[in-house]
Amino acid sequence: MENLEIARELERISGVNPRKCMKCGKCSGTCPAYDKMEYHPHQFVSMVETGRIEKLLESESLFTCLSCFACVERCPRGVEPANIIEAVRLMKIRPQNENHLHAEQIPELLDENLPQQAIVSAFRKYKK
Amino acid sequence: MQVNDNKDFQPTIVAFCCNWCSYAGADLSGTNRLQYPANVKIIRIPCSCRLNPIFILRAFQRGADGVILCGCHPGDCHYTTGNYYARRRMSLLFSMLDYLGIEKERTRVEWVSAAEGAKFAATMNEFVDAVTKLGRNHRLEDLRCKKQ
Amino acid sequence: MQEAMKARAKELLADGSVNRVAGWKIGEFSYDITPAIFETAEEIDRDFVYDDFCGANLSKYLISQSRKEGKILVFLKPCDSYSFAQLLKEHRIIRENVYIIGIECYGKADINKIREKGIDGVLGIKESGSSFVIDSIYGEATVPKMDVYAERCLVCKSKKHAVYDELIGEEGDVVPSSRFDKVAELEAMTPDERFEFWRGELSRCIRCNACRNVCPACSCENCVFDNPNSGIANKAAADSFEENMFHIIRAFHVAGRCTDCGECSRVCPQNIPLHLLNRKFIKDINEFYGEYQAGENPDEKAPLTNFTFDDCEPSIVYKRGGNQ
Amino acid sequence: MVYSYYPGCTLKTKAKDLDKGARRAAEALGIVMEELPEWQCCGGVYPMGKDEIATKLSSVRALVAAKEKKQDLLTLCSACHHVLKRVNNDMATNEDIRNKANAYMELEEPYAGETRVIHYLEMLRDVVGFDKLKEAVTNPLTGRKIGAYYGCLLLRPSKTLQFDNPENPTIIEDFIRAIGAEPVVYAYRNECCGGYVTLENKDLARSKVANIVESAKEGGAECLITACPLCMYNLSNNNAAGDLPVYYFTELLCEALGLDKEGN
Amino acid sequence: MQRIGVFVCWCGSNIAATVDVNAVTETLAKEPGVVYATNYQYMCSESGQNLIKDAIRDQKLTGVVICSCSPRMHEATFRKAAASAGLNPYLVEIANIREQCSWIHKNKEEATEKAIILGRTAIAKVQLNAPLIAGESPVVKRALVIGGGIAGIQTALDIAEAGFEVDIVEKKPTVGGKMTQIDKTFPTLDCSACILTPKMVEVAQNDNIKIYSYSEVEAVKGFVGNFTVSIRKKARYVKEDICTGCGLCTEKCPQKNVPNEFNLGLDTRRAIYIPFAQAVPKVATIDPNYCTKLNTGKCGVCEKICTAGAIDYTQKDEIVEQQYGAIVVATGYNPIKLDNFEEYAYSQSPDVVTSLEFERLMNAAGPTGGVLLRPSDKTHPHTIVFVQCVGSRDVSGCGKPYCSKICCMYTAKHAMLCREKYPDTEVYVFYIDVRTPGKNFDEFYRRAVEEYNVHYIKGMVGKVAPSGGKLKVQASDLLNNEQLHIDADMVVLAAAIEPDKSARPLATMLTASMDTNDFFTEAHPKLRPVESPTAGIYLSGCCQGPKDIPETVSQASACAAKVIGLLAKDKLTCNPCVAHSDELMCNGCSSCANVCPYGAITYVEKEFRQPDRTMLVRRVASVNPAVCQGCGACTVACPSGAMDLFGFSNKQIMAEVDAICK
Repeated sequence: MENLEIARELERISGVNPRKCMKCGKCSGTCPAYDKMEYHPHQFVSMVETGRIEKLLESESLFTCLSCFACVERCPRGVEPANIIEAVRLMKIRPQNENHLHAEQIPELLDENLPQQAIVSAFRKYKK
Repeated sequence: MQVNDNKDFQPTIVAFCCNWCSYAGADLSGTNRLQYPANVKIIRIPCSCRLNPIFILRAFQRGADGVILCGCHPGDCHYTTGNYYARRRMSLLFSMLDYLGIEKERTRVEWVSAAEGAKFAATMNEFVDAVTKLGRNHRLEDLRCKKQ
Repeated sequence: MQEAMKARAKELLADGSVNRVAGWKIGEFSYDITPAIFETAEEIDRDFVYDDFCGANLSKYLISQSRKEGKILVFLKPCDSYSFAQLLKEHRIIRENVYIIGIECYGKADINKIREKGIDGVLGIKESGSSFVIDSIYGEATVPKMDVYAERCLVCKSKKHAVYDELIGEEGDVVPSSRFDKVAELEAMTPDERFEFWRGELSRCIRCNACRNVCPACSCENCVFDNPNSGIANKAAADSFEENMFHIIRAFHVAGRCTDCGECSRVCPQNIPLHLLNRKFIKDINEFYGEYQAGENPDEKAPLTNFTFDDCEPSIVYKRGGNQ
Repeated sequence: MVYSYYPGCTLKTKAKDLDKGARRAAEALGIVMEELPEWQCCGGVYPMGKDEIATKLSSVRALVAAKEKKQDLLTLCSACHHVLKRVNNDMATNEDIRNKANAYMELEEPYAGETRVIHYLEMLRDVVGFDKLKEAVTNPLTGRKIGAYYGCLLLRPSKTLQFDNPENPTIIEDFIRAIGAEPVVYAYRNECCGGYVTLENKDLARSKVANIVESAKEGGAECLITACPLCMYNLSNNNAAGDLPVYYFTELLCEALGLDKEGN
Repeated sequence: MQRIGVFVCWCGSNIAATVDVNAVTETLAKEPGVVYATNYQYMCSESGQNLIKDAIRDQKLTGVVICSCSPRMHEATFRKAAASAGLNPYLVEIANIREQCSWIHKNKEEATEKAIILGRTAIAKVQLNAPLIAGESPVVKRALVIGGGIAGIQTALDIAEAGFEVDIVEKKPTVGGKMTQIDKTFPTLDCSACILTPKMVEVAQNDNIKIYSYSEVEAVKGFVGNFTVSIRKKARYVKEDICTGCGLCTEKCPQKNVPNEFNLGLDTRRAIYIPFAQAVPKVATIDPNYCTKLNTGKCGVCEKICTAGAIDYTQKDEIVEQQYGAIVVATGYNPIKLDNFEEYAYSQSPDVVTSLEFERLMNAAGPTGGVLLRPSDKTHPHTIVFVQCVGSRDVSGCGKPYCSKICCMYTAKHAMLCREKYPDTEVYVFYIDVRTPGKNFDEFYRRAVEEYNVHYIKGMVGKVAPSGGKLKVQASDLLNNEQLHIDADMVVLAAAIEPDKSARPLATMLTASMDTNDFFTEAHPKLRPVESPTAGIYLSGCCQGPKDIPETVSQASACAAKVIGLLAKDKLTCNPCVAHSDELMCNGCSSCANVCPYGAITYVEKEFRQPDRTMLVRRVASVNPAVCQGCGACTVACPSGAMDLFGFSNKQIMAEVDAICK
C-alpha cells in the first residue's frame, strides 16, 4: 500500500527530503541498533520516499532507534535518517491510545540507580 | 482586463534571439517546419546580455505589442556569463514595468537552446496567444509613431 | 552645530589642510539653501549656513571638485556619505583630494510640508526640542518636527556615515526603516490602479531635468538622453511615452547604484515621487538577490554587475505581487 | 566569569553530589555558576519534529532567562546540553519554529537564539584552559589509565553541536591529561551506549555497553569517565561483567583539585 | 548617399513556393536607399554569387542585403563574395526568409508580407553598417605549459613535435606528477613508471622544450598571442647546470628524518634529496625547512662531499620573464584531506591508508620495496577492505559533490593485484555504484569479481574501529539487507580528488573562469572542451575535471592541437564585432569591466579638454579588441551609453526594431 500523502506529511514533520538519498547505505552501515531492527535506517528513508508507510508504523523498529545521530552525522547527502524515523514515531504515537509507554509500566521498570533522565526521555520519545 | 480592439487583432511581436542558442533554435524550428505565427519577427543579437532595456521600450514605443528575449539556458552561455546578467536585468525591468501598470504578460524571457526548435515554436505560439488576448498595447506606445 | 562647523572649516583653511570648503549658503530665499564652495574664512563667516533646510547632498559636486588643484573640505550627512562612498566605488571621486567631516543629522524640514501647515513667507528655522520654531514674515510658529520632516527623513535608513575623516556630533547606527511601505502599497494595487497612479504622477513631468542634475548616481559625463548616437536622445518629453521612457531608463541606469538619498524627489518642482521608482528597484534587488545597500560596502559587487547561478528567473514577475 | 547554570533533572536529584562537586570545582577555578531560578526540565530528548513546538519551550525559557541576565548558559549534563543547543539553533535558524515559539511565549523582545550554550567541558577547555587547569591540580591522578566515554549527544550532529571532531574527539582526553592521568584512546568512545533504551530494551543496551567496555578494557583503561548521567548509569548498571568503574568527569576533577566528592 | 542592392533568393522552391519573391523584390526596390533589387534561384551558387559581385561593381553598391536562408548558413559565403568584389564584408546583411519565414508559414500572402518586413529590417540595419576591418595581432610562437604531470608532458611533447617552443613550469623538483607515484595502470596493468619515464626523458631531451622545475607562475599579463609571464624559480640551493645527479649528497646528509612526500610520508628522506631515481631533471634539491646548514649555519656536509661543487647555500629565488602566445593549464589534482572522515579512522590507525598510499605500498620503488605490508607492524595483511566514494558525491559539506571518476577503476585494479600477488588475502570492496564507462573497463571490473573473486558489496562502511591490531569494519550489505562486521587488517580509502590548490590563484591571474569546485570551466562543455573561455588559455588534464590517464592523454593531445593551430598563425584575425568605448562619454565607473568575462577592458587616465579650455584628467575605459569576444554585456552595464558594439550597435538594433514595428 502506498500512501504518498502521508509520506509528504512525514517529510514536512521531519524536514527531510528523502529524494536526496543516493542509496549508499552508509546510515545502515553506521547504525548501532541495526541487528535489532526489522527495517533499517536506509529502508525508512526509501519507504517514506515511496509511501510505504503502513509497515513502518507497525514495526517495532520505531522504538529500537537509539537516537544516537550517527546516521545523521555520516550521511554524505545530508538526508538525516534519524529525523525520518522520529517523524514516523511521532505519527505512530500521536493518535489517542497509541502510546508506546504507559505510566503504569514505570514502577516495574525502576531500579534504585535509574536516573530521572531515563524516564523523562522515554516518555518524551514514546508517549504523547 | 483589456477588451480587444477587434477580433482580427494581429499583435506585433519582437523577439530578440541570441546568436548562439536561440537564433539557432529558431532556425531549427524552421528546418523542422514547425509553425508559429508570422507576427513574430526576430532580431539577432550576439548574446542575451546585449539586450538593452532601451530596445524593449523602443519597440513598445513604435507599436510592438509584446517583446520576448530568448537566450541560451543559464550555464550554457557562449560567453559563459552573459545570460546571467540578462536574467537579472530583465527580472528587474519586467518587475518595474509591472509596477508602472504595464501588463506583465507583454514581456517574457525564455531560454531556448539550439536543439530546442520545438520549444521555440511552442513558446512563440503561446506568447502570441497571450499577447493577442491582451489586445493592443495602449499603455506604452507613442501615438506619434502610429500609422495615420 | 553651524558654529562648530564654521570654526573647524576655518581652522582647516587656515592650516592649509584644505583650500576650499563645500557647504551650503542661502539661495533666493532663506529656506532655499544652495550648495556653495567657500575659499576664504571671510566667505565662510558671511555666507556659510547649516540649518534644518540643508537637505542638499553635496557629494555629487566632488566629482569635478576633487579633480581640481588642492584639497577640499566637505560636510556630509549620513545619507550623503553613502552617495559619496558609491561615487568613490565608481572611481568618480579622487579620495585623496577630499577631507570629509561627517555631521550628525536627525532629519531635515520639507518646505512644502511647512507651507501645507499654512506657514508662508518663511525666514528661518530653529530647533527646539521635538519641534521646529519657524520664523516667518508673519511671526513665529512652532510645529512638531515629525509633521514637517521630509519623507525621506521620516524613513531614514542610517544615521551612520559610510565614510568620513572626522565627525562633528554623534555617530549613529543603521536604523530599521519603513521606506518600502509605499512601494508595497503600490504593488498591492491592481495594474490598472498602478497605471493610473503613475500616469497621474508622470504626466506632470515637465522634463526640467532637475532630478537628473541633482542625482549623485546620474552623473554621467554625457547622458544618453543628450547623446544623439544613443537613438533615444530627446530634450523634452513630447508624448506620454517619453515621460515613461525617461523615468524608467533613468531609474534603470541608477539601479543598484542609487543609495536612496531622495534628492530626486526633493528637487522635483512638480513634486513627482520619483524616489518610488528607485525604491522599487532597491526593494526588488533586496528580495531577488539579497539585501544590498549601495555605498555601504566598497568591496561588494553591485547587483547588476553580479549574478549567482541560481538567481530567480524573470518569470518571477508573473508569480508575485499585486492584484490582477 | 559568571555563567547562568542549567543543572537538569538528574543532577538535581539522583546525582546531587555531582552537581555540588562540579560547582565547587568551578569555584576553585574562578568560575561562578548561578543556577537559573526557575528552570524546567528540558525533556532529555531533543524533539526532532519540525512541528514540535511545545516540547521545545522549556528549553527556550532557560535560554531566554540566560539572555535576560546577559550570561552564557552553562550545562553539565550532555543531554541537557544537546537539547538546549539544538533548540537554540532552531530559534536562530528556523523561522517557523522561532515565530511559533515566540508567539507562544509572548515575550516583550522576541528570542532568536542569542544565548550561547556552553558545556562544562568547553568551559574548562576554552575559558579556564587545560594548561591553567593543570597548574591548579594539587592532587594529580598520576599513573591512572582512564578511558573517555563521549557518547552521542555531546558530539552529534556536529554541524549544530560544534563541540569537537565528531569522529575523533580529543577534549576529554585533554582533560584527562590535565588532571595528571593517562588517557586511553579506544575506538568505541563515541559509539552509542543505548542509554535511551535502557528502560525498555535492556538487551540492546547491554550489547552496546559490552562493545564499549570491551574496547576500553582492551586499550588498558582502568575506569571510564563520562559527561552524561544517563550514559553513566547505563555503562555501570548494564555492564554484564561489572568490572569497569564509571565516573562522572567532575568526580575526578574534584579529586585532582583536592576536593572530596561533594567538593569540600 | 547609400546605394543598397537587394538580392532575393528562391532557394529553388524552398522560399519561392511560399514567398512571392517577385513581390518582395519589387517592394524592397522602392525602399529608400535601394538602387538595385533582383531575385535568383540559388543566390549561394556560383552564378548567384557572381550576380552579387557584378551588381556591387556595376551599381557601385555601398551595402548589400540578401534575403535568403539563415545567416548561420551562408553569411560567410556572401561576405566573402562581397569582399572579392571590393565591398567591405561587414556591409552585407542577411534577411532570414527561409528558416524564419517560408518554412514556418503556409499562407503565401502572410509569408510574403513577413519576408518584406524582414528585408526592410535588414535594409534599415545595413544603412547603418560601418565597414569593419578585422584587427590583427601578432602571435608569439611559444607556449607555456603550467604543470609537468602526464597532461603537461603530453601537451608539451605534441606542441614541440610540431616545431614550436614550449616551456613547462613545474612546482615540484621533478616533472612526472601523480603518475610517477602510481604502481600499475588500468585496465592493462602495465607499469606506470615504465610508460611514463621514457616520456619524461623525451621532454628533457627535446630541444624545443625547456623545463622550469621547482618553479611557479608569479604573474600573467597580456592576451591571446602575446602573454607575458613571470616565473619564480625557487632557490634549490644546488646549481642545476653543475649537479650531476650522482646522489652522493642524498646519502650523506645527516638530516634523515624528513617525511618523504614521494612516498606520501610512509618513509623518510634526507634534507637534500632527489625525489626518485628517474627524476627529471635529475638534480638534487635542498629542503630549506629541514636543512641544518640553512637553518643554523652549521653542517655543510653536502657541500664538502659534492665533487662537482654544485651546492650553493646563498642561492635566492629568481624571477624570469617570458613571452608566450598560448598558455596551457595542466595543474592536475590531489586526493582530498580526510580530516572530515574520521569514522574511517584514517588518523587513528596507520593501517587505514588512502588509495594513493596503497599504490606506494604495492610499488617496487615504494617504502616496502613492493611487498604489501601493513604500515603498523610490517606484517602481511590477510583481509583488506576497500571503501569507495570517500568524500565523493558528498553534499553534506564534508566532501565533494561530484564523482571522482577514477576510483572505481583503480580500486578494481588494487583488488585484483592483491588477489593476484597474495591469493591468501580476502578482499572486500564496498561500493555505492560501480562506474566503468570506458574501453575494456567493465570487462576489467568483472574480471576482478569473476576471476579474482573479489567480494564486491553494495553498501557503505559506517565505521572503522581500530581494536587489538585489527580494524573492525562495520558496514551495510544492502543487497542482503545485512550489517556486516569484518575484522580487517587494512582499510583502503578511495579518497575523492580535487583540483590542486595552486589552480585558484592561477585562474585569477589568467582571468580564466572556474566552477564552484575549482575546476576550470571550458569554453563550451561539448564543443570546445579543451579551451578556457578566455582566449589563448587551454586546459589539459584533471584541472578541468576528474580524468583517468587515457582520457588525460587524449585531452592533452587535443589541447596541443588547439595550441598548434594558434601558434601556426603569424597573426590573429580578431572578430571585428567588438565593443568600443566613447572616451568623451565614459565615466570610468568600471561597470563594464565588472561584467566583462574576458578581462578585455582596462582603464587609462587621459587628459581631456574641457569646454572652458582647461585640461582635465579623467579615467576612461579602453577595450582591447584582441581580447573582446563581442558579447555586449558591457554595452548594457554602461549607464552613460559610452560603450557600444560594432556590428550590433545601439543604432542598428534600434533601426531594426523600428523597421519591424513600423
